[in-house]
Amino acid sequence: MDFDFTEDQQALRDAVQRFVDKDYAFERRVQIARAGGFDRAVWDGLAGLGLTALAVPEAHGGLGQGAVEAMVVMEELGRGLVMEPLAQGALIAPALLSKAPDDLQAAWLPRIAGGEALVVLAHQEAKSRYRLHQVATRAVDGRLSGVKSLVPAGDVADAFIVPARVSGADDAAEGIALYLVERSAAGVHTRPYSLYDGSRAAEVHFDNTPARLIAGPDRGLALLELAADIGIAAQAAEAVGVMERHLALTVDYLNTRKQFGVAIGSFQALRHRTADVKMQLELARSMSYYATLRLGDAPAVRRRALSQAKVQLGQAMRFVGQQCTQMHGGIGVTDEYAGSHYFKRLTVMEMQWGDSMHHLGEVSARMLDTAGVFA
Amino acid sequence: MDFDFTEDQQALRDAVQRFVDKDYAFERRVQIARAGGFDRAVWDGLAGLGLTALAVPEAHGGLGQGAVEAMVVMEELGRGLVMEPLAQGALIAPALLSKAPDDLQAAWLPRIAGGEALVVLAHQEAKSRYRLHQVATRAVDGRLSGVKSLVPAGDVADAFIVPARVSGADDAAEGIALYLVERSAAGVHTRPYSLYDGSRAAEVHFDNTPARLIAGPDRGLALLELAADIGIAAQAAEAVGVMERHLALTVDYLNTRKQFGVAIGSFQALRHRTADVKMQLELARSMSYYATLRLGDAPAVRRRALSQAKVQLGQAMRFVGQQCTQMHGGIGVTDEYAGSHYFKRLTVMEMQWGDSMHHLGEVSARMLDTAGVFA
Amino acid sequence: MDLNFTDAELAFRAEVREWVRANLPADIAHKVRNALRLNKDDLQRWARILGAKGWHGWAWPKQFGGPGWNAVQRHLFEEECALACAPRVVPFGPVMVAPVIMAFGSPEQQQRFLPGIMSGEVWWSQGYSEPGSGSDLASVKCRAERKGDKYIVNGQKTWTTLGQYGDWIFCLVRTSTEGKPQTGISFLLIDMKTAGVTVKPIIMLDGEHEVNEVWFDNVEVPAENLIGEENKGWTYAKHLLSHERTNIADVNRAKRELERLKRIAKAEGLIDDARFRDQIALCEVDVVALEMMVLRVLSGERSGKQPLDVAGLLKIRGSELQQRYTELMMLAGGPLALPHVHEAMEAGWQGDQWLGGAWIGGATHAIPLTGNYLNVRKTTIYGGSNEVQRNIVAQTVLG
Amino acid sequence: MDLNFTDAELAFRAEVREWVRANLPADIAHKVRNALRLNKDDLQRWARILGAKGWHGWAWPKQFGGPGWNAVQRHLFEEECALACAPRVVPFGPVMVAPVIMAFGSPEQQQRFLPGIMSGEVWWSQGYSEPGSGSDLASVKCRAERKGDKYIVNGQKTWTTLGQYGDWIFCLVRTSTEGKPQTGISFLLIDMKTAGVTVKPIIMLDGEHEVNEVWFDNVEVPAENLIGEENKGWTYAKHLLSHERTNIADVNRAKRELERLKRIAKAEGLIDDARFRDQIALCEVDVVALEMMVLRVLSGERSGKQPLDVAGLLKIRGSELQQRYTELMMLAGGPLALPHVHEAMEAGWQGDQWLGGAWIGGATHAIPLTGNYLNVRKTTIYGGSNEVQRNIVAQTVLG
Repeated sequence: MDFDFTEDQQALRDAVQRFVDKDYAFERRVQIARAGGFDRAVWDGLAGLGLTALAVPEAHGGLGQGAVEAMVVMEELGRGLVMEPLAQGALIAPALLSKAPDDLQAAWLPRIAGGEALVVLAHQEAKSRYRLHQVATRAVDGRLSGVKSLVPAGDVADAFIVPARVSGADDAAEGIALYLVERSAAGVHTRPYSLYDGSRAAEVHFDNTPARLIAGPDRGLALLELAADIGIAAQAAEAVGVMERHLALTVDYLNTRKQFGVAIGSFQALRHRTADVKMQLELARSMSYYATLRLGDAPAVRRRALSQAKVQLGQAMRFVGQQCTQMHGGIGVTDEYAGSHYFKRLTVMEMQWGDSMHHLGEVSARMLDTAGVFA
Repeated sequence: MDFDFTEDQQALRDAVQRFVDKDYAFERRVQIARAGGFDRAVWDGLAGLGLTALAVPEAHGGLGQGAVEAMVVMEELGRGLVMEPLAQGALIAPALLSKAPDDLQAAWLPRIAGGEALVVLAHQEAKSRYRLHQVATRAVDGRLSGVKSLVPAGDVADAFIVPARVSGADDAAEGIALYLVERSAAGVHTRPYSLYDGSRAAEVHFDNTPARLIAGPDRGLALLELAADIGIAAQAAEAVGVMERHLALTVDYLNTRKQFGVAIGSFQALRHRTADVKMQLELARSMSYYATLRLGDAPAVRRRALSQAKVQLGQAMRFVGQQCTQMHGGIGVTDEYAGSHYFKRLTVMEMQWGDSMHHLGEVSARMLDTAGVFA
Repeated sequence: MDLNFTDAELAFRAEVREWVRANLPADIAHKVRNALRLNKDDLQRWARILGAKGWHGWAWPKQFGGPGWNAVQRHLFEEECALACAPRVVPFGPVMVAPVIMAFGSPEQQQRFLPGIMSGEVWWSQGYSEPGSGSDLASVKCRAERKGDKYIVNGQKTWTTLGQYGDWIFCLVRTSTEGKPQTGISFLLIDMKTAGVTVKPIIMLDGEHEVNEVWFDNVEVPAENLIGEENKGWTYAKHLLSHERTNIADVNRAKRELERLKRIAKAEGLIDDARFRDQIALCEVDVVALEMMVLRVLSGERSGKQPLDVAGLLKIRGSELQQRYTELMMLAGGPLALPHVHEAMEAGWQGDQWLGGAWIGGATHAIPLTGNYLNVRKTTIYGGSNEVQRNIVAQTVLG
Repeated sequence: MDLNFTDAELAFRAEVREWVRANLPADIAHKVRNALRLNKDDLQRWARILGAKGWHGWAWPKQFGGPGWNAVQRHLFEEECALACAPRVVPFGPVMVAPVIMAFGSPEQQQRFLPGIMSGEVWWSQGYSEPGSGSDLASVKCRAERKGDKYIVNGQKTWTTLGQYGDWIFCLVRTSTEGKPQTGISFLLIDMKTAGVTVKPIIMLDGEHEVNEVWFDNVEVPAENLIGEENKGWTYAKHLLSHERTNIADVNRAKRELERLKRIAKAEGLIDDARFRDQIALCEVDVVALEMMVLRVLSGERSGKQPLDVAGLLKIRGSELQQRYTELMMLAGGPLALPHVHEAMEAGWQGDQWLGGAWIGGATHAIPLTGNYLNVRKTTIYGGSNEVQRNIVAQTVLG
């Protein structure tokens, strides 16, 4: 039982922090958002730091780092509201592709590590909400047809990892396989848009599109669930960074802004609310650690832990975002002010990978007689 | 649409208030609670004010007053934490007995009006929680066998109104009839105890006990539901009185008690919490009016409204009780201080006639497409 | 005590309902029902329709050309408009400045300004807040110096809602720096087309242009545009603020929006999800309780017997309820509510640039949900933040 | 970073577990498991059993006869005791006064007092709070006047938990009225059998006698019982307060009680009721998050690398969580939890005066639920109210 960071991990944190401070200041982020929410130079910069290689096995030119390093990185990216989909391209994609046939691994993992290839998961569908097993996209003879929504950077990604159904009804737990599809393949159409947090996503349409099998229906859903859990853990860390900075902005504001002749940070009602925000932040950080440290466990333990984490994080994101916004008064709800973008990021994140209500249902369904971290 | 009280109603309120102030001061109440929670002299005093006659039809020697007058009375009894079961004996019993055969009406209603007879509903069973249709007590050839729990003043009441099953499984909606049973009847055994609010209740055991039919299985459950709704409305009004006084005690305390050299009522965190308590009180009062004014409506409308009221009241009772207690600090959790008894009364009330979760389920099940008072 | 409306009140309601349904343009109602973007034309068209009927100033007494309705009638009118999906009347003219002109304006000012407000022709804006003033409205810095028969105005106002469409603006200006901050404030009406008036947009967090900064650079205002006496403006402003809060609970809108929430939950297959349905049921209870509180206030206002001083409670509860149901709508929309497509907020948007329909999965209900959620964060901040409201409520309870 | 305990830690845990299970009397565990009334004998029996093993002062360093465990070991010991349903050790001796005596007492005092604390023979009480002091502990009024080799103590202490059993009491007393309130306070150990000491019960809202008033009427205390220097008592008290909060989150108990909540929900047929089950699930998440926060603190304490100053957060969260699960247990009990039968809180109560069994429907689990709920209202008030804790947290965040 040990929650200290190693010196290497601290150095990694410092490096990412420096990059974010220098190359992702708020004004720069505004430009990137206006230009569509994805910037290739930023991606190259992240790759230059070695972040795209982080989770790629050393055998394929990566750094073979673990979940704790990923957590450190995501916290810092969160602090800077970095929109480029690093968790997708550098954590989820390598984790899934490491389970692919050797030739696929050899073809893609080195390019992911080097930052040349951006591969993202394309799993959301119009009717699926947060149900991973709800898959209407069909695979027939290795060719896919269907529509995936909200695919991160979907119109600039080089390839997609696509859950598609080889058998069964749209909501059957069985019959889901994972495929790799190149964006340049026949029958792929994309249409980009921004999300409310400024990040870039796309509808991706497959029309009898040729695809390579990553994992058959015997383990497709299990891998998809693993991907979602990696996503939740990464997002938890990211959210901690977002919330920590949102609180810091708020503290600055409360100690600066004067009303009725005094700094509003002297009003006890706001002081107590600040304490409550700090509480949510520290609970969230605790659960971010928990999510990360449970990622390698057996699926039943892992899934329960990750849902517990998302419930706590979801509550924290909503409370911290709303209260930090409220404590700013009018300025907090303007586009011009950085704080509102932290709030929007938290708002969007709560609805990614399942909202608090969804995961409360998961926790409820997976509850044991015992309780606690080692239940 | 009119929420003013008439002069008569105001006079009634004043009379009850005077009685409570004079004959039910806190010290007196402590004595009554120590002596078991029911005082015959108090009951006679309430009868002397005409309160036991309030809801009895004029034809049977009563005052034939309506739900608004009952609300006014219950608010004032709540303010004084009166434990004697007036809602049971003077509101529910007359309402149910008015539906009984003529000879039963003639035998009991005048005595209820005059305060000579205390008749209470004995419906709670060990397995029923808040489900009115869960009735294990059986009626065979007009003789009852079974156990009822938590019967208000059950060992001093003169008679009981008892839901008993003539057919069907214990949880069947059909097959429930209402009977009148005298406490002196063969096979009746009672065992009294106090509830946590100091009031008196009892287990009541029926062993092949002779009973008179009030209403057959064609309308037994419907009448029981009506009784529960009368109980909820009366309790809502009572709770408003309890909460109003609990808030008043708290305001006194906050403005008197000094800490760090100033009255603690000057601390903004406590001021805002006081505002939140006031909010809950006024929402509760609004829903108390609503409950009372919907009592005469068709069952579907009435039941939905009363469940809505209980959800709001339940939340209010919990919040007001807990926060007023907290704001008092240590003194608030001592037996010696009146405030703790207001808290305990609120705690017990939330679990009578169905708690907030139970009634939220009812509201959810009865929800319409439209919303609001006139939905 | 009686929960039901009288026959006369019911007849009044039926008359209003019939008229609103016959006269509210369907295209405008469609936008309101689906929370799409309303433009100036939408708002002004409806204002003129109301004006032609004499109802744009529905709370006005007869002597100034209003219908002379009592509190209950006004509530019924507002409810019918809300449930029929009429836009909220832009309040700055008929609800905010008009009562001040009626109470404190000269007969000439009343004749000059009130008809244009009632008819819906003249669009008024509010010039109260200033940068840094927040809930401390008396800290007015915008100066007006008397020079002959004119005031020369210099300074800045902010958070001016829909000021980009404004013809006139009523302003609190500082005419004296002596004494307490409240004593040197005057109430001035300013033609926004005057030289030196500049309106600059403030873009809100939902990406919409709803509020503005208004700058005054040596703006010349005829002295006849001063309401009442110089340096007495704070008195008039307080009068206005008391009017501003009458309908602050906005419970009629809550009723309409709760219906919308249920429609969305149905479309998303959530209406039978016990967990989500419970949250709707809790809102349902909150709406009934709030409506009952509003009705108690109306009843007390009408009879004068039990006046209830609960404006602060209504503001707090109404705004928090609005935020909650808007949040639930967004959560119901789920992932489909996340894309931000500015033009999709326009009615009739066909989404032709999208693959497969006007919105992901054809779920057009999801289009405005996140934007709506972000937008209403302001409601616990403006009009006296909920923190200030709690201060006020605590004052009435604790002294 | 590693969530798992080391092999050495696991071995330590196993050793503790085996010992506790072998030595904790079953009758005592039964009472704790079912939240029944513990008497003096129960508490002192367990204290002596721990004392005989040298674990009654489980947090003591080796030099004073303790086991010298690190923060993680102490936590594991506390967890094993809690999960095995051992009573909480009465903290006033081993956890509160002992560290003060170790840090500031003379060698003579250490030799005189520490063995009796470790062995569990001598029962200590706390004399900090006074009537009216509340969270303002420095407002000490209880006087101690030096007369020769004695102090003469006059005044009153209150909220003295389990003081009715006390042999000794450690007190903050006022020895000077000069300067700031904090500077005239001394730390005095008083034999409660001394003439002039009177203990009066305070009955709490659950009807139980748990706390007391302690009165001092010209009580003669040998000067050798003064800890450290006269007028330096506040320094020692702060040291004590920092120790008091180590286990304040009480998360181990929360884990045990959540299991009890699930047992009760099962017995009441509520465990599969989605609405109630969701509330348990929310508690479940809260427990994990709180436990992780506690583990973070322990890890930081052990390594000294990332000390976390979150005592206030732990106190707030721990107490609110305790109130919530206790509330849920009461709600699960429902109507059956409402009767208040004082003698039913005794283990082995047969309920012979009842019809049909020991409790309504045989639901003996319901007996203590409302009493438990009422009892824990104190936890957000004592030990520095949660309002004071929020002040402290805000100070660290906002300055």
